[in-house]
Amino acid sequence: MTTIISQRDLPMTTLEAVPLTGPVPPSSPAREIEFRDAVREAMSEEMRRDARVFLLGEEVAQYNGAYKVSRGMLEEFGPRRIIDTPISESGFAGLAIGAAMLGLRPIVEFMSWSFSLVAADPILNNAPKMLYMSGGQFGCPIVFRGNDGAGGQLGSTHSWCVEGLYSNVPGLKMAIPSNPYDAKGLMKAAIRDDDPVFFLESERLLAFKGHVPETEYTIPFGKAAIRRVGSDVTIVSWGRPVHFALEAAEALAKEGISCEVIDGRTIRPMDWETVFASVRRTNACVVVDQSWSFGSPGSEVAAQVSLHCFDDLDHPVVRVHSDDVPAPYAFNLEQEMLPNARKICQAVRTVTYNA
Amino acid sequence: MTTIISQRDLPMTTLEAVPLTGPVPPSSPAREIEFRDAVREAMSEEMRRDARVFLLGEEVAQYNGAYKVSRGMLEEFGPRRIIDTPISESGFAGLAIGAAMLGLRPIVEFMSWSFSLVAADPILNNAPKMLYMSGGQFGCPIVFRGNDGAGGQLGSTHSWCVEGLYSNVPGLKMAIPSNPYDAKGLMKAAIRDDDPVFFLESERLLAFKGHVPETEYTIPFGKAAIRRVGSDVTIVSWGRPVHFALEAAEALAKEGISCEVIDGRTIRPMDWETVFASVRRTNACVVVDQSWSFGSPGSEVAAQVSLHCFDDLDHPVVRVHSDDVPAPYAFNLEQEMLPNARKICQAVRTVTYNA
Amino acid sequence: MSSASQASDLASFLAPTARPVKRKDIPVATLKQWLRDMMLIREFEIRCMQAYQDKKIGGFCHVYIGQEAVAVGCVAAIEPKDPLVTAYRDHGHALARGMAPKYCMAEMFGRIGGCAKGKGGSMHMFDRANNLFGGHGIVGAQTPLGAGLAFATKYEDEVINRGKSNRVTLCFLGDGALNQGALHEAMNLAGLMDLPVIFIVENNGYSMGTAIERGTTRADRIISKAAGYGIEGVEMYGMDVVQVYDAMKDLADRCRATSRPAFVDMRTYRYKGHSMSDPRKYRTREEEEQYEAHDPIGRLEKQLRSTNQLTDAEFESMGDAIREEVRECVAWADASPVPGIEELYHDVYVERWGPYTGTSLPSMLREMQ
Amino acid sequence: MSSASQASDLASFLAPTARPVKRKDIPVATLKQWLRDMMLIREFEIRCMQAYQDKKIGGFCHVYIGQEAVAVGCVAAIEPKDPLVTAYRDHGHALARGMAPKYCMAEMFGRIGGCAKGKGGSMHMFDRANNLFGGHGIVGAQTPLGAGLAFATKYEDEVINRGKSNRVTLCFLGDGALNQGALHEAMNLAGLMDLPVIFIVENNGYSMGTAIERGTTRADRIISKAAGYGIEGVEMYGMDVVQVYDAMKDLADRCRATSRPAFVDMRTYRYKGHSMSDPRKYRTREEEEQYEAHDPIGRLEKQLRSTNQLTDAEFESMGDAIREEVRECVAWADASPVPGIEELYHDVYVERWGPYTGTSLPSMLREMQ
Ligand SMILES: Cc1ncc(C[n+]2csc(CCOP(=O)(O)OP(=O)(O)O)c2C)c(N)n1
Ligand SMILES: Cc1ncc(C[n+]2csc(CCOP(=O)(O)OP(=O)(O)O)c2C)c(N)n1
Ligand SMILES: [Mg+2]
Ligand SMILES: [Mg+2]
Repeated sequence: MTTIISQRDLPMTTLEAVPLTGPVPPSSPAREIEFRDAVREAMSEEMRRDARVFLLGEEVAQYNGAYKVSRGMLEEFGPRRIIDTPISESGFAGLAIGAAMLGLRPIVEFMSWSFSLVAADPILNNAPKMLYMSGGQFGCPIVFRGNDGAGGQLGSTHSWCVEGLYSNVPGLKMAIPSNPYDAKGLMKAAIRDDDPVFFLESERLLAFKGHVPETEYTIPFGKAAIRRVGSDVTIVSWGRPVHFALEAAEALAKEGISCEVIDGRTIRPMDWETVFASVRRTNACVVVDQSWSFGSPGSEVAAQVSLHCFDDLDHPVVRVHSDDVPAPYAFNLEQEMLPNARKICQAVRTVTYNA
Repeated sequence: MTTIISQRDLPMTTLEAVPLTGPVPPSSPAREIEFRDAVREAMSEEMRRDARVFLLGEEVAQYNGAYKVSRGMLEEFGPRRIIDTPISESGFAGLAIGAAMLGLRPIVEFMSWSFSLVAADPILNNAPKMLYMSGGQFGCPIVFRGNDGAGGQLGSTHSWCVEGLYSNVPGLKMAIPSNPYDAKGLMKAAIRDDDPVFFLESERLLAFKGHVPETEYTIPFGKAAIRRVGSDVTIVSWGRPVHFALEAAEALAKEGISCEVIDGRTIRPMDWETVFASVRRTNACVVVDQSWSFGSPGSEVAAQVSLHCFDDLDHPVVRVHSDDVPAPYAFNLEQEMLPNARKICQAVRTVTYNA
Repeated sequence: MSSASQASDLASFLAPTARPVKRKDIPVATLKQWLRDMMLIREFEIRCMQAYQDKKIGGFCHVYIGQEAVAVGCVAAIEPKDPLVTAYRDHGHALARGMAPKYCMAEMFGRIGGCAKGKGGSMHMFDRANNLFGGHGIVGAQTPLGAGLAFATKYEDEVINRGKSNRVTLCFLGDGALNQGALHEAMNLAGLMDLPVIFIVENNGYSMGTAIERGTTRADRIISKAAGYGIEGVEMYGMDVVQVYDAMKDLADRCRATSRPAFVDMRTYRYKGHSMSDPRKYRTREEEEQYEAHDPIGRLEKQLRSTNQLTDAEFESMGDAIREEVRECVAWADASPVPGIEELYHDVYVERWGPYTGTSLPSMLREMQ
Repeated sequence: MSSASQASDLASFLAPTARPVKRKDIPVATLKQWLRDMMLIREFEIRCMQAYQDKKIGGFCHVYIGQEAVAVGCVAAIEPKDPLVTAYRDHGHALARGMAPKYCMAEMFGRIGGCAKGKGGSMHMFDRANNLFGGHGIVGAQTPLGAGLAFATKYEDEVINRGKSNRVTLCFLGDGALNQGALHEAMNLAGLMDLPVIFIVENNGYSMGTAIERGTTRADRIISKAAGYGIEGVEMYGMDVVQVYDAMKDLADRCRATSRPAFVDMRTYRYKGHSMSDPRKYRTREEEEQYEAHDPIGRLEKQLRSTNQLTDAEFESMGDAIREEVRECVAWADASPVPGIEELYHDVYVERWGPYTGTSLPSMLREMQ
């Protein structure tokens, strides 16, 4: 039982990537790519850069991913780094966390974030708290990713917006990208991040195409993007509903209402400065958040804007959420439950009534 | 394969209690009782009334409960109704949900709500959604209960305020009582409720004594209590921090600031009417919520008050939460992290600056 | 079971125990009813697949084709009062349990006539009248529920009715669910508490694209997992409804009498993909054909015909009647209206105190305007 | 194992296999070191209990008294580079692994000198320098982590360093954790992926007040659970450090060489209550006394003395030195300052971009004033 030295004198996990040698893949000429391809590119590039990065999850290897996000990765990286798991979310999430503690940088795919509920303890009680509980000794550089929110009529068990639950927890970071460009840049940043990142993709966006440059880039966490500049109201959103907000803004422009649309991109951290600065100009705010309303990221934005822009608001902040009911299967009910452009228009009209 | 009839023509689970015969226990003469005794009285009375009610959880029977809430119940009700379980939260929560679907009315004790994370799927994906997914056929009359929030230096894994996560979910109800009287009345209402109820007790309050009448009563969900009448500011809280709010109100009274203190009692449903009516009189609001701030019940109250009392507020709503960090073990850090009277005073002074 | 090794081990995979079939004395009428039941399920799902292509059915749709003998044989082995719960591949169980096919179809069409008014969908079939406690979408989630149903039957008898428990619960799961912790907690609880529940693993060799031995240890003998909980395990041949019935009847009777759990490794095969979007690249057409030769419907049909208990004409008219019935049920489903928007807010809570309207936009805006 | 049945079955519970002890040729100095190590752990925890009564230690505190041979013997059987992870009853493992007792004590005192600056407490001991990947407070939570540590050692060797894996991971758990699904998922993964991890169940017969057979099926033979995952199970007598070392050395060497998991049913006993507040009403004093007769410290002491390898004087001075060391470590811990309030906001995130201040009151109010 020889004591070595105080563990606290040791540095944190080395931050440098472990370089790999190997062929550089040919760069793709077509640069309008799908969201799923953008996520894959980010993962693949980082895996080429850093041997510590690997991907595991159900059907990610031989099946090419249930949603084809990891298509072809097994071929390039082999079965030691693209790893099929049994249906054991709690087990493989915990396994990945253990591996991260030892210095690897796992990417864990949840086929759907809805299935992460069975892994709530490792992802919430271990990953985001390991650094703190160990007094800074063991970090947990890990990315959890997968489909979040309604797919299309998947019913109540399969349509979770887990941001409504998980964003409450300090120690984790959370990104909810709305387009391929962001998906790639944020995913690369997530993989390089030394903290656990929850990366929420919408199944409804996976086939959405957008420009992604060939040159390498990352997008820092906590920097929102202004998707549309406007003067009458600030619409704050992230992920899939950003598209509904833009659709609404387009429609409202015809009524003479000028909307500024902010895409939060990451909600932990949230870019409060950009949000507040916009509201201070527009004097009105609508929040669009696909999760249930009670105690959600949307409540947080409404509460913070109400606090920090108190003297600037001409009207209280109004929120558009999924209705406060379990997700129904029937097409018409699901459509009615989710945020959409119609509801956003209605909310904007309410807050700009006197504008 | 004979089709019987459309299941939808059948009535819901019968709502009537199944009466039991047996001796009526002698009524206790001392009516200042501890919080834990109040919870036990409620459970025992309901178990005498309704044979369908039973209690299960770790150490609830032979050990009399890790926190002695169920002391003596094994003796009275026997091992068929007071049931010790292995350390299998996911398993026994799911088992109880199955039993509720068949018509029983289980009370599930989580020794700590912190341990409910391993059971997140059954308690969030099954219990609150069964009625909806089955189109009204199978309800889930069940009570989940246990210690919530910081005990005393239990560290990060054992100090969850699960309301920060779970209150987001429709289909469940949630009570967070602050005193023995409420604990008893709300627990009896919870057991009689046909929906899943999350009942959050604070270990720090278990020994707290208060008046509980001998005569039977229940407290409906969704009715807040005004604990102190005041005119300068409305402090909204629930559970343990209500006591800090009252302490702060007492101190502030000496500075000439008059605080109204509202105890929400249940946060799903929340008694918005009482909250809004109070804020409309005081024109200022402070929310005190022990959970982490981001996307919490506290954000919801702040957002809703900001929305519904927009023209009444002289100052933005300010919130007091646990700090946005994992719960530390060290005594001084834990004290600093949690809401307390000092922080509430500071918040009240901020919002009543011009009052 | 990689496709190669599985194909070569076909016989041993499907017929794990060489136990002699002891054929209960089953009336011909019953055998014909089982044939009809299996044919109905198959026809029903063939039309589901079409309706899915036609976009009448949305979401995920997992068909049971190839496994029909399991649901039909197991349900025949129990009584209507016995609770049954299963996973998301649940049309077969719903129909075998007695749900009217039109309610089942309308549910998939997302119509008000569905068994859950269109709120549950393909993966979540519930039928209170027939003691079907749901199809469940989360892999493994139904296994503690199954233990709980058995617990409740026992509790009702012992605490409320003071009688001897005489219900047995069937809890179906896929082989993929073997790897979920929930099952293991459920088995331990069932073993400890002497719960009369039978965990029936419909071992079709794959969970999505993962052959069982790629995801599950001791794939050659999964009953070894039950042994760790002191639970009796039985391997069964799931492609013959009579054998399923025989073996399950024994087991169910035993569990009912002893109030002990059991575990079944029910060897079967799904002929189609995991769901509608699965191209089945993880196995060969050759492998599929070998299993198709074990087809439970063809098997029983052949048996009945070869013993002259079923004539060509009879079989043909049986098929015609079933096709007609399913056609009608599709028409009925299609004619059923979509649920009214107010249904969105019903069944969130038991409405003893009036309807629930939620806390989000509709009610918020309504108030404000 | 109700207290009655356990007491009578004592011999068979503790010595499950009658395998002959084959005593590796262990130098006397090593034996003495092990004796010292066990004595240090015991003395350390006796002082912890006092400090807890004095309210110097808060929260939960679970002492390891009676089980010392397990941690000391197991750690002796592996190399410093091998990862180790355990549950919340972790002081013994931390000290055996090489953590300076003063850091361990200061952690429990909630002081900045603690191994985690006072942020983790008794249940969460981490020691990077000594490859201790934590005590973990959630029952069973450390078991997938243990599989992950083994996965990482293997991955590092196979993918990054292209060498042969030569680390083995020890993952300790209590018998109560046998009933958590996480363990079963972890065992299946370890079995599937050939992970060099040894799950060591410190089977002390109780989880809190629940005797093992009241919570766990096949309590008489828990290695049957590992068999369901194709994992070798070994039963060991955990009250003799030499036997623990012997058996564990063999097993660890084998796992290291084969990169296969293993499972140990390590029979032991905790002399004290589950935590500081447990009156142990669920067992008899008589039962406790029988186990105390197996005391691992007394046993080794007696052995060394009876062979004249330890003199009275030597033993006394050993005890004195240890008592002095622990006294000093208590004094050191008590002299260590409480963490500064700024520590509350450190280590929430890796601070490459400066400190984190959170989103709640302090920063909110700071801004506003
Ligand atoms: C917890 C969880 N993880 C993942 C999924 C996604 N998923 C649905 S079905 C399935 C495969 C299940 O296979 P098996 O249990 O063998 O059933 P089968 O499809 O063969 O009937 C998976 C991975 C899920 N529904 N739940
Ligand atoms: C998931 C979970 N449930 C419950 C608890 C509370 N708890 C802490 S220790 C313990 C008993 C564990 O017994 P065992 O695993 O045998 O370990 P031992 O105390 O004997 O070392 C329980 C129930 C917990 N920490 N985590
Ligand atoms: Mg399968
Ligand atoms: Mg134990």
